[in-house]
Amino acid sequence: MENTGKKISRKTLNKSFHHWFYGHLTAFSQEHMQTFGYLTSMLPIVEELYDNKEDQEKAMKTYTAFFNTEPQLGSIIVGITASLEEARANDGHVDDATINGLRAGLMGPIAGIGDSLVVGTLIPVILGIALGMSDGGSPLGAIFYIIVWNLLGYFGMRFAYFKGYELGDKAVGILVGAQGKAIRKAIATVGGMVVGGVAATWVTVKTSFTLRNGSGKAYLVLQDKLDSVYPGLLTAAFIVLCWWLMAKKNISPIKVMLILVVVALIGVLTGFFNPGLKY
Amino acid sequence: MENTGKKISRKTLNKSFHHWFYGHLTAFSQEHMQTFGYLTSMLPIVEELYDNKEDQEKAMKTYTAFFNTEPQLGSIIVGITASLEEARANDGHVDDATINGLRAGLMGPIAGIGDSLVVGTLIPVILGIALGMSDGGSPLGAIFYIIVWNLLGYFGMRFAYFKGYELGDKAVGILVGAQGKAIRKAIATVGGMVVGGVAATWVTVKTSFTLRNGSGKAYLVLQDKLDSVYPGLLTAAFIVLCWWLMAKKNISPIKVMLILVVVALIGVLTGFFNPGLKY
Amino acid sequence: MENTGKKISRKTLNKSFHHWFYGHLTAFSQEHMQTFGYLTSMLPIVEELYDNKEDQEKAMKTYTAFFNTEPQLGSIIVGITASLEEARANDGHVDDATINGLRAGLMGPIAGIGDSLVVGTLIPVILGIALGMSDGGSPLGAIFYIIVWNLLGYFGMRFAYFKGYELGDKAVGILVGAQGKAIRKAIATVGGMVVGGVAATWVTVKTSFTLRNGSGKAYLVLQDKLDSVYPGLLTAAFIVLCWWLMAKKNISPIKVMLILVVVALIGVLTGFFNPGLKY
Amino acid sequence: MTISWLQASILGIFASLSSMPGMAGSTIGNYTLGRPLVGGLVCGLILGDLKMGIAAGVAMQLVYIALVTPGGTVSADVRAVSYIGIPLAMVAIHSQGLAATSANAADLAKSMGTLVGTVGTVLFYGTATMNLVWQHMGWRAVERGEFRKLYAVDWGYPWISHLIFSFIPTVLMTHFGSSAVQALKTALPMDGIPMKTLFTVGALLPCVGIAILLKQIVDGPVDFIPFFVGFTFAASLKLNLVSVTVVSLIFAMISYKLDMAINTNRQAAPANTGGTVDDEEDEDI
Amino acid sequence: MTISWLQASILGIFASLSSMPGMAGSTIGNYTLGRPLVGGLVCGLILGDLKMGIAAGVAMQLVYIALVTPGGTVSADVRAVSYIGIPLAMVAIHSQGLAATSANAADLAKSMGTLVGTVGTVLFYGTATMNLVWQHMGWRAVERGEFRKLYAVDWGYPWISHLIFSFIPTVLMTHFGSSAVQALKTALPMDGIPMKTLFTVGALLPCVGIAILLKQIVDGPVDFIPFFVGFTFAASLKLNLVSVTVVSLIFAMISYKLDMAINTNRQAAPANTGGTVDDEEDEDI
Amino acid sequence: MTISWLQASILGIFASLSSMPGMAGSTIGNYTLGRPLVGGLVCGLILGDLKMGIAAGVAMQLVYIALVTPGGTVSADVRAVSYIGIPLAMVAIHSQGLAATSANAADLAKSMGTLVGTVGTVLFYGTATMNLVWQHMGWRAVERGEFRKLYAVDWGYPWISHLIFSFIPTVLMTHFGSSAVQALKTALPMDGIPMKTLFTVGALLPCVGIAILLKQIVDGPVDFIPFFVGFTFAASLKLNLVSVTVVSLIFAMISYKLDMAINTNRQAAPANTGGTVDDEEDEDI
Ligand SMILES: OC[C@H]1O[C@H](O)[C@@H](O)[C@@H](O)[C@@H]1O
Ligand SMILES: OC[C@H]1O[C@H](O)[C@@H](O)[C@@H](O)[C@@H]1O
Ligand SMILES: OC[C@H]1O[C@H](O)[C@@H](O)[C@@H](O)[C@@H]1O
Repeated sequence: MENTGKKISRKTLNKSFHHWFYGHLTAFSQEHMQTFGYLTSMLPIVEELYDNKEDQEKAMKTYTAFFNTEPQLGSIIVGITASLEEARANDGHVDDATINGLRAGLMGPIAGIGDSLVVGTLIPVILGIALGMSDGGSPLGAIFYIIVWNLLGYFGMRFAYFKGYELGDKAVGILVGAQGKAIRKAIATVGGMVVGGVAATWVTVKTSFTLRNGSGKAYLVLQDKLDSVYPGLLTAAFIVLCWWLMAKKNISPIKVMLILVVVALIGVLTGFFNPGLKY
Repeated sequence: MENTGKKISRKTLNKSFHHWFYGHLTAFSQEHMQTFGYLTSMLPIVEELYDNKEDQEKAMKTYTAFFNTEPQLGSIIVGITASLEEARANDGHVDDATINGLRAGLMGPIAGIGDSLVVGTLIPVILGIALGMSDGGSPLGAIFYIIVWNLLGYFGMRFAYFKGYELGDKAVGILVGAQGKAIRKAIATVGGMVVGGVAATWVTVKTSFTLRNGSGKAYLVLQDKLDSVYPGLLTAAFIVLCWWLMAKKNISPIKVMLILVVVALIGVLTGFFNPGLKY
Repeated sequence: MENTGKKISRKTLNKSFHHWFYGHLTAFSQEHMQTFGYLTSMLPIVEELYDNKEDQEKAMKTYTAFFNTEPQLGSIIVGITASLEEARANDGHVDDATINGLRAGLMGPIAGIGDSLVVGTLIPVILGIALGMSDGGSPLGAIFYIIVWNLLGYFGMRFAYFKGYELGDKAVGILVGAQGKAIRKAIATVGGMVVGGVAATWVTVKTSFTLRNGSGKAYLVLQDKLDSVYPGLLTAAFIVLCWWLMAKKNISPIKVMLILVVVALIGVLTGFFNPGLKY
Repeated sequence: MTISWLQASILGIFASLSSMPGMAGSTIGNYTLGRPLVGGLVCGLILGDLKMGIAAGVAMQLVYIALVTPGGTVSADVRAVSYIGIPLAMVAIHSQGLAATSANAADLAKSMGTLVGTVGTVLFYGTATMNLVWQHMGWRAVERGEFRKLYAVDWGYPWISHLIFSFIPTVLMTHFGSSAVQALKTALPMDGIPMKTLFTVGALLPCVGIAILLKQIVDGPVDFIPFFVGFTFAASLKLNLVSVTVVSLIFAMISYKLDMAINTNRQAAPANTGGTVDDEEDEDI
Repeated sequence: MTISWLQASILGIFASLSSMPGMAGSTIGNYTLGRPLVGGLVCGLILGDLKMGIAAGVAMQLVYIALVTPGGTVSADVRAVSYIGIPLAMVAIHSQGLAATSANAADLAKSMGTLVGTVGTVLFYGTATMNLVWQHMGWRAVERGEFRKLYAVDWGYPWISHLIFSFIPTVLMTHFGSSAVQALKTALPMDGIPMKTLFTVGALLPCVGIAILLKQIVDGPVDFIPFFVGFTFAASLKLNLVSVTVVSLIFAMISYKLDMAINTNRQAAPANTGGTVDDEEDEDI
Repeated sequence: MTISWLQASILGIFASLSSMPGMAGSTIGNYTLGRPLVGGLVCGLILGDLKMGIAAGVAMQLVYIALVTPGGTVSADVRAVSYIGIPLAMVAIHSQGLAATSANAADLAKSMGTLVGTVGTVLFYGTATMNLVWQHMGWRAVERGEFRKLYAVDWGYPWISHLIFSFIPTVLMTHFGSSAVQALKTALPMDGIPMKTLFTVGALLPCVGIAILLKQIVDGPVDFIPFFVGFTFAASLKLNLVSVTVVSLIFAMISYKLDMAINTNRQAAPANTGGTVDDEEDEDI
């Protein structure tokens, strides 16, 4: 690897970004979630930076490690590695382990932030507004959502990618340095509160358990009692239960879901749950 | 206070629990709701832990602060302080302010939970079942209620008390650790906010002062004006007044109460206060 | 600014007070409610404290920021700044930002209290008594009101002003001490939040844009949609827009106002704005 | 059917045991004996007509099934409902010759319950107010270190309050019948000065309790801040106590981290005392 | 009864003094002369029928007794009520031969008051809008350091606004009677472009004032946070200003302790500058 | 209304594009085409009843509005909801003659959506599992340095997975399902155990999604605090999500400044480790 002042062309960066924009999840498996999306995204860059087949192979090997993050915000990671790869091509100071340490270190927090703030908040908010425009079967809302979200999504990802490329090493400083840690914790605070808000706003677990006297008047509506203790108590309890099963008892999400099916069935049979819907 | 590894005997704990079980509300007044119940409950413990009269007095002083919660569930708080008192007798790391901060911080939410779930839900449920057994004047329902509720009540409170004692032990570990002071301050924050909430929820001072025009329509309802400045203004003002009289003017609570009686009388005579009740 | 132990003379303070007493609202506009009253009130003080023209200009600049409060009770704020200005003339420890943070932090709550208690309660009470004296067209009531209210108003405001001046002195001690900077930042926090509250309470920008279906039923009320995104969105947006034009685009307030006039006209013509008033 | 002095006295004892602050502890007293269903059983046994007692108790229990008394706020007094209301209802039902379990009997019982239930709140406030006397004795005992006297204060003396506000009213009213209830209402009208003052004092007194608590928590003006923020959350935003506690946790967390930050710092600079943050300073703002 | 040009002119002067932003200061002007009760006295004296003036004033005062104008939000204009409404009411009562203190007279007065009260809000917005011109002159004076001109701006020039929006309308309307009021309403309909724009501008202008304040408080995006949190508390949670202030105190307390912690720290590590927290960094996030 | 082979095939293509791992990339695919609101528009266009499509989409969107799939954990499959559920719901609504925007139609749509949504998770796991085959081919290409083959692996071969797990099931179910739909209503009444359970599961499943999210954020009990404060703001105070976010910013700001203060401090006292604040401690409270 010679230090020849190589620079990735704008065209190639664009190509790399679009590969990521399109292909980050297309070949998803439970085993190697976004690895192939990452590989196809780095390929144009590696091909441009290294003429030598061997060097190419060495570079590509770096990106065969498991990768998964929230794809929208995650563009910044791809941008960062683009610039690190460029640096490696020039003087070789950056090595394999550094790049992968970085990827591994970033993909977790960025998945947490992205899933909470992009998929868990931004999209529901836009959808919420759009739903308000769909009264009487109007297509306005859907069109609004398609336009607004895709503009935000495309240009947001683009911005993140190129910001990552620009900042490169510096981005790492910001994201994982001393200040970075403080920023991530600050963002995690927002994430935590917003996810709490999302849970209270969009998730609703209610019991239909009611005691009636002889003349049919309800003298105990359990749901009201529970809400008078803490509004949304049942919802919060079920979420914490699921968290506990998965985080503390190491039960897989699939099994937790099956448990919920059983809980639902028992609840329905005992009259604890009753969606009360009609055709 | 010497560090002699003192431990409250099972017998004394039992005594303390039964004092609470029986006497939590017997000497109730609007001013010091459950304080005397608490004092009699802590007395056996304090007597066992401290031989020295002076130490006993110091310990008992802690429990002279206002206390009120839902008594059933509240047993857990008494249990916790039992174990904190034990820790204080041993090494003196736990102090007055911490114990009272904890009591203040816990009494609010536990009253909220207990009133809703024990008194507002559990009892009506058992009563509801019992009512169903009382058809045609059968004594079965009443007997059922007496047995089921008292078993649940007695053993539930017992369980809560001893659970609290256990938890207190763990709490002590945290409270006296390296971060102890920081945690104690954190507890004081919770205590302060909860007492504020308690004041706004349980205490209601309202004026009935109203100005009416010739045709009897009220054109100035003072209470509404005050609430538009700050909701609960009068309540907050009276509490701060009492605090100021006692803390800054060194007036004893008894005298403050007498002052309030005079204030009430004058207020009633001038039409400032009027509970507006009817038989 | 030299440290010469300057002190505002009693005569000048009196002058300053009377300027405020008379002129707080005379030049009122929707844009700069009481700012000019404040400026004329501070002018005698600034002229006495600083001989140097430059220093005068620097000092006066502080009071060009938007100001509005309930004028009677608000005298206290003017008194406080009088004494802060004095302190600034002496050692320069008090700065611009602190004075404005304080003014911003105080004007909100004092407006709330004053509007409710002075204008909403005290005046109606005196008026109520006066009305009772006006039976059969008697001038007694009106004369009673004129005398009582003006005495209360004049001496009350005077008291508030000089009380503020006194308090300010104490405040200065705190503001310039070792913890001064931390306190000033704390005041800025209050100031920021109160200004937010003031904006949401006093400023209301609403759109009347509505889409109706054939039968005249509104199926899209834009204002409701915007509020469901974030209550007060339009108000906040206009404020941020004005801030951006002035702070980032360096457009003078006058031009911003002209822009708003144009915006209003276009808005009215297009049906975006409609105050919807009637005689 | 008439109620003898003996029967009336037994009812009076049950009234003392079952009231809110009653002499049997809330579990056995207020929450068991105080419930009209149980009161019906007891009254039925005392007056010798179990079936009618139960039936009247059931009718009244339905009205008060969800009775909660948060913070000592008593909207209806169960001692009066169960041990004045039920007996009087039984007498009335009997004298009108209604069937014990008929709907008419139930309605009569319910209206009697409501009548005495509100009258009873006077008894509640009376008891609680008189207890102040014993509490006063208690404080002096605490001051002097005579702790054993606390047992008398908590378990003994309040019987005197109940003699006056539970036993005697119950005995008189059940023995002399509903005319006695009426007499009480005329003697102590709710819109008279004494009753108005009693209830106003009842509303003001909790301020003292809270203030005593504040005295322990508040040192300087800054310590009032959490109190007022909590007050605002509950009073202006109508947050309940559990929600207030949840919100307070984030401030507790911040306080903890802050103090840890200051701590470490102090350890790092033990010699540097001028201008450092310490607790005294915190509280002097 | 007719109103001469002289009488009308005196009424016009009182209208100028008593309006919201009036020329007599709010204590003497708006809150004294502006109250219909006082207006009745004044009008009675001017028109020579004290009793009728007071009676009409009393009637109108009852309607507007709790008038508050928070943040310059004027729902009814007292200059119009007191110095156009009362005189016109007196003329009408007189011409209909009603007794001064009769109920019919009072009703007539009230309806006249309501009519001109809302018309008057136009006068309020007119005055306030025209004052922008003098304020503009004021800002130029401030820029040039000609501070003495501020007195003219605050005390003198606004008379011109009042000449146009208080004096002339009052003179014309009281002299020519209620037909003139009607004429104004037809000339400037509330649903016409000019009035709509005037009121819309009135609603938009406070944004500039707040924005100027923000300019002084806000340096970077982070400084917007307290502003928006305060905004949210007031707009979404409907907290009033006092409550917002109370809640803000806990954040102020945290801010204070935080800065003290950072401070001490900085003193403890004076040499260690690389990577330490300092204000610049705080604000650059 | 029936669904032709052609219509069914177009639906199948959209199902392939919009599923989680879908062929249109997550921005355009899963997050746009996969949302039931957009699915409603598309199905409405394909089946020629735009209004009914949108109405059904809106009803289903409300159920799945907070759908997050962290780490590929899919609690409900949008391809099935949007491109099997909506078409079948439309057929059912049509055949029962319900008005497109009626409440009954919406409930019917929801039941159809929940039914296929949970069943559809099977399709997701099928697709992802089959992709292992192509990935296996990919690894061999990498080993051999034939990097260009990666494009086929990432962009091409997965179509085969979708042919089997998205296209074919969609085509078959929408084409043949229409006749079966009729039977559904009778076979599975809304007040029967299966439907009730299904809907209850639908309400419970989002808890899993949120919990998975929490697992990423929460390490110790203290990390639950922001979550519960946010929950309280939304549940007790009815703050909407934007307002919750605004309020959370001030806590984020405090957290940032706090961590920076702690940081600096740690640098200032590198040797002093006993009793210093560090993250481990923070999280162990
Ligand atoms: O609200 C807490 C608590 O307050 C008082 O002590 C009594 O009214 C109890 O019944 C109640 O449970
Ligand atoms: O609300 C504060 C203040 O705002 C404006 O200055 C006027 O409307 C005053 O009457 C009011 O007191
Ligand atoms: O959690 C990170 C990430 O994991 C997988 O890649 C998918 O489920 C994405 O939707 C998600 O954003």
